[in-house]
Amino acid sequence: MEKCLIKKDALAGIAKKMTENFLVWAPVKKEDNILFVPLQKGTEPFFAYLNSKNAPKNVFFPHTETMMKYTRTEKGMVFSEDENKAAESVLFGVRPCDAHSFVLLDKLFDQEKYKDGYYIAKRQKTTVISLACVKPPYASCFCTSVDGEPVSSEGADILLTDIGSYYLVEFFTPKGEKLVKYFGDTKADTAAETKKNEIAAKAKAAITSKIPAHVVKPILDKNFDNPFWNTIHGKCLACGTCTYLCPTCHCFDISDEVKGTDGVRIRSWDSCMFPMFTKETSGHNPRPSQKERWRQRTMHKFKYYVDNFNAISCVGCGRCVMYCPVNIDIRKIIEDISKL
Amino acid sequence: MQNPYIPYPVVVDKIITEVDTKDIKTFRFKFVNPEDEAKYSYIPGQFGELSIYGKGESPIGIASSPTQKGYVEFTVQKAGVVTSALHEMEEGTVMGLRGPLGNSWPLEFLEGKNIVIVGGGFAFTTLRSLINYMIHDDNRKRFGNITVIYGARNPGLLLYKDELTEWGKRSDLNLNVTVDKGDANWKGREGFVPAVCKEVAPSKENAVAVICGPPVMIRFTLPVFFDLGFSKENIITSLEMRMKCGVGKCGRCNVGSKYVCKDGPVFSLAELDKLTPEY
Amino acid sequence: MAENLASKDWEPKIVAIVCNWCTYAGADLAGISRIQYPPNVRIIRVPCTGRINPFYIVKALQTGADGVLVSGCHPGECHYISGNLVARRKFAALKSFLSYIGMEGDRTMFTWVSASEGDRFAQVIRGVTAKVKALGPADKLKKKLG
Amino acid sequence: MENIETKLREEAKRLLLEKKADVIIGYEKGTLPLTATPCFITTPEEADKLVWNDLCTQNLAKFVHDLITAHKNSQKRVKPEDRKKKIIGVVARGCTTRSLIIHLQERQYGRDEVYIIGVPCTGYVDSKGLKAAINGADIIEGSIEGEKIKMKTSAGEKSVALKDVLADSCRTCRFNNPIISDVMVGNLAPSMNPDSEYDDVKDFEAKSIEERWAYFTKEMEKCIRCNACRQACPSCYCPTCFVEQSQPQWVGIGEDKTDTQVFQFMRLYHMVGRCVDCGSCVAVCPMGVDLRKFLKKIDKDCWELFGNRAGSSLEDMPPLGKYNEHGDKEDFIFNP
Repeated sequence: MEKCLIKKDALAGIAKKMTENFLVWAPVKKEDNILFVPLQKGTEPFFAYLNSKNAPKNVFFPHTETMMKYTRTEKGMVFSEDENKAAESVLFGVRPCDAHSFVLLDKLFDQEKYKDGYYIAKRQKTTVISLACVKPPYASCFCTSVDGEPVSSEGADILLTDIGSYYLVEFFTPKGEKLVKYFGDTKADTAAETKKNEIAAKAKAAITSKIPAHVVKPILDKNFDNPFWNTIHGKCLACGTCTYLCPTCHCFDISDEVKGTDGVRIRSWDSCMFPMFTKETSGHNPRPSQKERWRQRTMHKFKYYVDNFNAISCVGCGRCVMYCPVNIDIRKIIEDISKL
Repeated sequence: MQNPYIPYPVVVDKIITEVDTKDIKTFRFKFVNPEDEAKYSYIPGQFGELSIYGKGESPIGIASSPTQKGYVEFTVQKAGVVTSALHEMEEGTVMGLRGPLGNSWPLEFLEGKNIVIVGGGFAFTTLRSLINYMIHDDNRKRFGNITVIYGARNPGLLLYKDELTEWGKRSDLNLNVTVDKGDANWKGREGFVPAVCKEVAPSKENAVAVICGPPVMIRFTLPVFFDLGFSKENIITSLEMRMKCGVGKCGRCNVGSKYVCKDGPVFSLAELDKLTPEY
Repeated sequence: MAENLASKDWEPKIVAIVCNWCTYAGADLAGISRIQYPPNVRIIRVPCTGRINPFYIVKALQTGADGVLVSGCHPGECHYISGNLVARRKFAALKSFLSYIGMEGDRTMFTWVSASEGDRFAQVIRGVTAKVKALGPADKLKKKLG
Repeated sequence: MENIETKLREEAKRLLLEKKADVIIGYEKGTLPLTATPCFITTPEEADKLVWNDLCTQNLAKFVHDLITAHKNSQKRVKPEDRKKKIIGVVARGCTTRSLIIHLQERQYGRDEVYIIGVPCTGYVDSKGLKAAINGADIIEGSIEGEKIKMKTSAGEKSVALKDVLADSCRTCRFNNPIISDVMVGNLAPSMNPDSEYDDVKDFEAKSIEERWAYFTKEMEKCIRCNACRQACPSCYCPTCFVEQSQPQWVGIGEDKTDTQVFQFMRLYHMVGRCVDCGSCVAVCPMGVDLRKFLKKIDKDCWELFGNRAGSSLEDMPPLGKYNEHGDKEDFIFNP
C-alpha cells in the first residue's frame, strides 16, 4: 500500500489539478452552506469544513436522474435507455461517515438479483477520497456507535489524515493508487503512520455522543406494537429534511415527463415521511399517520436493514439531529428504545 | 446486464371488456421484439409493470398462463392515472411492459396436492393464471383435485365468463361460481364466498388453499378454512402494496423486512404472521 | 431559443384564457365580422374568469407559452355577478408578484372584452401579440425536458 | 422572561386540572444546545416542562390545526350524539394568534375549540443567523444571559448579542403581542420596529428585472424539495397539496429548475392574505432559502392593494374572498 505526505495547503491545488482529467466533486462553500458540487473553473474547494450540509450520496444517487427516454412515433413508442453518462470522477474530501454510507448503499443497489445500473456505473467510475476527522466535527456526531470511526478508510479508495503539518495520504485500493501521481513523491515514514494511529485513537475517544444502536435490534424485533411509537411523532412536520439530508436514505419515486412527442422517465428522491409515499390508488394507506412513518424510518435503519444486509443503515453523521426543524432526535429515540 | 427498469416494448393486441360496468378490461400484449418473449418467461402469481408513455407505471398481476404462448394478458381495473390511460388505449398501440416481477404461486409446493382456489372479484386474475396453468394437458397430472370457488358482487362483474363456462364442463375441475346477488338471468349460486366455502367444505387432506380477494372477503373466509383444519402453512395469499421500482429498491412496499415486490407478493399465512401487520 | 430570437420569422405563442359569456362571444363576433387579428393566440374557454386558477397562467408559462392573456366580462357585467371582481384581486396580486420575481410584466396580460366588442377583441390580440413579440421568446420558468 | 415561564406553567396546570383544555401545545427544551422545540402537555405534572424564551421558534398554530383535524377525523365514525369536543390550549405569541385568526376566518374550527394562552414576544433567535455569526462553528453548550448569548463552540468561547441574531421577521414585527387570547401571561412587550418592515422589499423592487430574476433563480436553486417550508406553515393545511396531486399533475416531482421555481412561486402566491410573517418556513428550511424576501412582498401587496394585514382582525374576511367593486385597483388592466 502506497503512502505519502503532502503539505497542508496543497489540498485545494491537487483537487483543482484533478479537474483536468476528472469530474471532481468537492466541498464548496455556497453562502452559508457547504455542498458537494462538481468543481468548475473559478470555484474554490473548501476543506476547512466540519461536514457538508447535503450528504454526498447525490454523487451516485442524484436527487433527480433520467432513467430512459422515449419518443412517440407513428408506429408507437420508441424507448431508448439513457446513454450512460457516468464520467470518470473523483469525490474529493468526504468525511469517513459519508464514505461509510456508500458501502451501505452498495448493499442495496448492487444486489445479486437486481442491479441498479445507474448507481453502479457512477460508483465504479468514481474514486473516493476521504478526509479523516481528526476531531469530531460536531458534538452530535455518533459514528462510533454505528460501526464507523472518525479516521477510517471504509468506503474510500484514498484516506487523507491531518497529522499536524502534513496530510498523510494512504492509498487503499488499486483505483486509489491510480491517482498517486497527483500527490507528489514525498514518501511517508513510519513516524507519520504512528502519528496517524495516535490521532485516530484520540479522535475515536473524542466522540462522546453514543447511542445503543446494536442493543436495539432484538428489542425492535419484538416491539412493533409498543405504545412507545405513539410518543415520537407528535411534533413531526412530515417534511423530508431528515431523509433528504441523510447519507443512507435511498427511497425514490419514478415519474414520467412529456413534452410534445418526447418523454423521459425520471427517478427522484422520495421520503417515507411523506404521507403520499405509501398511499395506494384505492385510498388505502398502510402507513396512515406519522406514527407508522416514524416507526418505518427507525425500523428500516436499525432492524430491516440489519435483517436484510446485516448492517445498520445509519452512519452517525448527525445531520438529521442537527437539521430536524422540530428537534426529533434519533439518538434519544434509540436510547428510549433500548430501555423498553 | 439487463437493466431492470427498462420495459420491453409490447403492442396492445386485443382488448376485452370483462364486466358490465366496463371499468375492468383484459389487455393482451404481444412483444414487439419476438426475442423478448423468451426473456419474459413467467410463473403464475408474478406481476408486471405496465408502462405507459407519459403516464408512468402500474404493477398488475399477470392474468394469462405461461402455457398460453405468444402473448401475455393483464386484467386491469380503471383506477389511477396509468390504468385510466390504459383503458383509453386502442388496439395496435405500442407501450411498455416490465418484469416478470416478484415471486409466484409456489408451484413446487403445490405439486401433488389437492388445490383449493378461492377468489373474490377483481383479484381473480392471477388465480386464473394458476388455474389455466394447472389444467393444461402438460401439467394436469402433477396436481390432485382442483376446487375453484369464485365469487363476484353480481353476475355482470364476473371475469372471464367464457372461460368459466369451459371450466364448468370439465370433469377434472370442481368449479363453484357464486354471486352476492343474482339477476333475472342468473341460474347459478347466490351467496357470499365464505358461506360457499363452508358449503363446499374442501377436505384439508393433502390440500392447499390459495386465497385472493378483497380484504373483507379474506377476513371472513380464513376462519372457514381454519375450521376445516387447514394449517397456516397451507393457506397462501397474495398481497398488494403501492409499488414503484418493483425490484426492492425504492423502499415503499416493504412489510417489515420483506419487500412485497421482490420477496412477495405471494406469502403463506404462516409467513405473513411473522411479518409486521402493516399492509 | 437564441436562433429563434435572431430570426425575424419568430412568432410568439400566446395562451388566451377567456370567459364563456363575454370575451369568448366577443372573439366569436370578431370572427363573424371577419376582423383580422394575429393568429398567435390559442383560446381556452372557461365559464368565468373567477374560475381561473392562477396556476393555469403560471403553468402555461412553464409549458411553453410566451405570453398569457386573461380576459373576461367588464366589471359589473359578470354573468355570475361578481366572478370577475374576485378574479381581479387574484390577478392584481399575481401580476405584481410575477414581476417582482423578475418576469416581464407584458407576458401576463389581463383585460375585459364584452360580447359586443369584436373589434376590441381583435385590438387586444394585436396589442398583446405586439408586446410579447417585442419581448422575444420566454425562457424564464420555461421547462426543458430531461 | 423566567417570570412568564413560571406563570405559563401555572396557567397550563390550572387549565388541565380544570379541564379547560385537553392538551396544551407549548415549547420545551430541545436536545441540542440553544434550542426549544414544540411539545404537547396532557397532564398537569408535565406542565413543568414548558419553557418560554428567545429560542421558541415554531409557529404552534400549525399543530393546533393538525390536532383538531386529526381529532375530527377520528370522530367521523362516532355517532353524532357521542362525539366529543377536544379543546386545544396553545401558547401563542402575536404571529401565532394571527395564524389562529386565519384558521378561524377560513372556518377551520370554532373559537371555542382553542384556548389561547397569550404570551408577549420580543423576538426569537434565528438559528441560522446565530450559526453564521460564529462562522459555522458547532455549538457545544450555550445559554442566554441577559442580552447576550454565551456559547462554547468548536472554535472556542463565543458571545453574541441577542439583538444581532434575532430573526428578520421579528425585527420589524408589527404584532408581537397577541391579538386575541383567552388568558394573557405576562405584560405586553415593547413594540418592535414595524416602520421599516418593507425596506427590504422596496430595495428589491428597485432592482432591475434581470437582477430580480437572477436572485429568485439563485435562491430557488438551493431548494431540495423537502417540503419543510410547506409543512411548517400554519396556512398550508390543504389535505392534498397541489404538489402531490396526480390528476392533473401540476408540477414535476424532480429537481428540475422550473419545477422548483413553479412550486415555490405557487406556494408563495397561495399566501396572499395568509402569510403572517412568523418566519417558520425560513427557520425550518435546511438550505437557507430566502423565502421571506418574497413573502414580505406578498404581505406588502396585500396591504397596498387590499388594505389587509393577514390575520390582524378576527372580523375581517380573507382578502381574496371579497372585493371592492369600484375601489379595487384596475391600473393593471390592459387597454389597447
